[in-house]
Amino acid sequence: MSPTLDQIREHFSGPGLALSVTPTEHAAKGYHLDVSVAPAGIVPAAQALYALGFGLDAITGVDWIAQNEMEVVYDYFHPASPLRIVVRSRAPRDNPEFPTLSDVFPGARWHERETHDFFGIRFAGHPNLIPLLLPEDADYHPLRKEGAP
Amino acid sequence: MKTDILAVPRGFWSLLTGMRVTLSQFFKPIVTVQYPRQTLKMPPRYRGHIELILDPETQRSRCTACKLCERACPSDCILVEGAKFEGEKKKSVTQYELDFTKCSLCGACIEACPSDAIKFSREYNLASTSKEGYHYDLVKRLAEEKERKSL
Amino acid sequence: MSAPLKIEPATGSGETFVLNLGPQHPAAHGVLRVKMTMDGEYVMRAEPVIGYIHRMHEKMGENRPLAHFLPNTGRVDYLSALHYNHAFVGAVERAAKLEVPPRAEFIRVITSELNRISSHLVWWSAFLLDLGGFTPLLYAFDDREKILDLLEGLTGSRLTYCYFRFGGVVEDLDPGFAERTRKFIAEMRPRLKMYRQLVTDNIILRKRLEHIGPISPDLCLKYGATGPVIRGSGVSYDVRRAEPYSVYSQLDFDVPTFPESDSMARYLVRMEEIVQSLRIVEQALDKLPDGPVLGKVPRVLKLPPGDYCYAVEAARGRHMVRIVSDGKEAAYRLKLRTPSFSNLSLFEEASKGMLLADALALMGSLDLVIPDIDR
Amino acid sequence: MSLLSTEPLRLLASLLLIIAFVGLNAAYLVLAERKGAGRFQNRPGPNEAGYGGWLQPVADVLKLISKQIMVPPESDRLLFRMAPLVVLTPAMMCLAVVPFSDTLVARNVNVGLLMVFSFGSINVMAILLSGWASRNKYAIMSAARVVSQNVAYEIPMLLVVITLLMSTGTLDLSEIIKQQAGGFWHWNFFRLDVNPLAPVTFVIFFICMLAEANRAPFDMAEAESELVAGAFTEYAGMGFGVFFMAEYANIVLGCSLATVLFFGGWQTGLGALPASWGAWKVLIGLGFFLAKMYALVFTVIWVRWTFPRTQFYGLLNLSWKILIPISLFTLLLSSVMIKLFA
Repeated sequence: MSPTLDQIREHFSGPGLALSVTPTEHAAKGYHLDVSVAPAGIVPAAQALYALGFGLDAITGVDWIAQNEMEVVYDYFHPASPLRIVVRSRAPRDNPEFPTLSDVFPGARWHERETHDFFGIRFAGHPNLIPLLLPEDADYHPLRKEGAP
Repeated sequence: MKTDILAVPRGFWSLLTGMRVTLSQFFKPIVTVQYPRQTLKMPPRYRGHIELILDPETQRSRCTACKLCERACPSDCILVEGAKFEGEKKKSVTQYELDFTKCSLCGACIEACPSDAIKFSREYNLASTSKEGYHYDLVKRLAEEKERKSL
Repeated sequence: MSAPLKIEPATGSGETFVLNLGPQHPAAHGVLRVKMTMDGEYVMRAEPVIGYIHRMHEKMGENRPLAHFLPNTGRVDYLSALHYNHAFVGAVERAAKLEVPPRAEFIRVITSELNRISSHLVWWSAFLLDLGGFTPLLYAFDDREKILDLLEGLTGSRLTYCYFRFGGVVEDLDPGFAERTRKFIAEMRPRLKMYRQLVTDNIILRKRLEHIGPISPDLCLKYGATGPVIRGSGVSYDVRRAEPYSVYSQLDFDVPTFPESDSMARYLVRMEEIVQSLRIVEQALDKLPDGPVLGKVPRVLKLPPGDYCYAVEAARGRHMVRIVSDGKEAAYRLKLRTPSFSNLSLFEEASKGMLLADALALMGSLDLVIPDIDR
Repeated sequence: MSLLSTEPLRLLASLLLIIAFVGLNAAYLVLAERKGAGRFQNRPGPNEAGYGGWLQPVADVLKLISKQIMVPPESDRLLFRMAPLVVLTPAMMCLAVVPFSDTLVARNVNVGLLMVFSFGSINVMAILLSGWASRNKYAIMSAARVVSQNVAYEIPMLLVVITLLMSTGTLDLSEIIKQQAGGFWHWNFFRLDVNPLAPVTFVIFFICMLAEANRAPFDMAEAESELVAGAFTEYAGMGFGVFFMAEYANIVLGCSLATVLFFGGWQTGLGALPASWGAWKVLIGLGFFLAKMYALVFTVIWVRWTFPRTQFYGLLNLSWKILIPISLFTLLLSSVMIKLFA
């Protein structure tokens, strides 16, 4: 019942789903498949993976100030198979906007609030996007690269 | 229904075994140490704050003030100053300040020291009423240690 | 609070009142605040408010060279510090492709498993303290003291260890460590039998925990709960088996799972894990090869650009360190995926409509360490 | 004349003795509990104040007295101050009826047992009072719990006592003890001819006594992990001290009642003592009574340091679904046995 790597690969190699699908060596990178999708493709990817039995592990924000882009990396794990899937997506740095996953994975609410705290990335449709770890009235985003204190 | 009836005696029996266990502990010896009156010996690798080693032959510290430990410290707690006295090849340490309030006892300084001049001390009751009480001057402590040894 | 908080209308009948559990409260282990909207004794909505001990470890990882972040790893989850050392060190070794001598790997497994046992003992005593039993705490800390003495003799510290280095460990085993550890294992097994008689089989505890706080496997997937929480729901997901790291593939131990998915199942999983960890330490001591304990490491460590992850099975669940490197000396981005964060995130949904005492039993069974949540 | 000259003085002296007994007991039972808890947990318990810690109660009392009693602002002042008194007085008055020895009883009322139970139920009102008066969410929740808990455990206790009364036939405590004279097999605990389940009735009585005093597995009122300090959260200093004294007075009362009803009060259980000893008999009786009582108090401490707290519903289920049916059954069984054989 646990899905196989190529089953996921040919799912993502469908038309218009993913920008690039690169299988990686777990011993070298720590995950088996690295899929990068457009911001719009995040929710369908999550729904597909959830249907296959994957769980959301973590959401990581990365601030690529050189390329003037904000990146968000979604980690998925599967309870029955050792597969680790990484779905990443980029958005322009001055208006970082990603759709929220909280309808598919309620656990994403906290991860997204935290990424919003640290990077200022807005997640459209998030029910309660207020600071999670920073004080309630925090308007600074510590992990942005432009020399935030 | 039958399991409910049996559950009561079995449950009561589990209570009794629990009480038997605590009663058996009641007569066991005390395992705690009356701290201020009795103290425990720290193992050799115990990590107290760092201190300079007194080199037995030269009766001086082996530190050559190369500041490698200062650079290796993640929380910049070490301040080293040295001076080159004439008649000697290498510099010797004149001031060695350790700010123990920020030290996280990771041992990076000891590993970085080329002439292994510092080691962890085995002191643990370091009470003080002010933050300055935790700024240790290791050169002065070394001098005191030398006096104590010479007595 | 300036920001308007959206509280859904209470589903209960009568009017509700908001009860603040924490941040200074005997049941919240550490500075965790839970805003409970209560209807009498029933919890309508328990919203954890976190961030009271947030130290921004991830920013510290970015503005200092890699080696300087090592002491931080022990402070993220101080109860399983060695697991967190292992994750960070493993991520750097995986990125820089450093060679770790086999003896060092075995020492890492031995010390990590001892750390897991000491963490489970702290969980067990704090959990029973929550349920009103005071004595088990003293017995558990008596046993834990033996582990701390073992690790103090070896590493020099008792709680926040900084013993692992890139490419191995700081120092080899101190003389007599193996014998003392075997003696400890021999003494621990009868103590575990005593714990079972005193607490596990106790009818009062059974009534307190059985059918309380059910967490379905699907809920675990939705919230990313791992470790004893997901294994208590019948899913045998253990990072040591799913993504074998270090030398766990050479050791045989089984992953305890209990399908009942209630607080009692999570309790039994952790008690069984102590037994398994004892087995692992015993095998690792038998198979301990000779040789160096620290591999060759370049003086200035620069990681090739890229995104590297390394996951370990910490005491509370899956801990992953992600290092995104751009080739410079410091990590460009350091992500710490901590298990308690996800385990707590399901508390709001899992505790709806429960009694206050049961909601606390559920929170105790999640085994939370607050700095692990806030980072 | 005799009523005027000796009786009031004697009554006053015995009441003072009882108050001293309760006060001293409360102080030194706290020490015994902490020492006992220590020994159960392989640690010494308080041993700094005085040799072996015997001055610890003095230190505790001095600390409690020196603390300022704060009355929370919007609380009900009168009720807040009255609650500690209301909780202590019933315990003391009940002890007035308990016969410590052959002649050592403050006022031997011939409906002693009835008086004990009627005063016993005031204890619940006091905790409800303190919970309500301190206007604190935790306190109100704990007060609500205490009321339902005490109601749930009053019934099995009374049923068990009724079973006992059928065989003793009198409410007078001294009379009950006199019936249990002779060898220890005459004690009601061993009187299987009248009530074959006598040990079971004792266990039920003991459990209900624990629940009445809010002790050990049933300490719902002061469930630290949930309700901080329950109904006494807002009390500081001597206010809290009095609640503490009341708790231990209730334990002493419960244990002495259990000794009187089940273990023959001041009877020595070794047959009648020779008359020649005279005054010594009173002291020996007192010694035996205290020994039995403190054995039961030790069990109360032992139970507290062994078990976790029951869940509130578990507590009520235990009473309504298990204790009451069993006590009803023993009542029936005992009445049948008395009808047929006695």
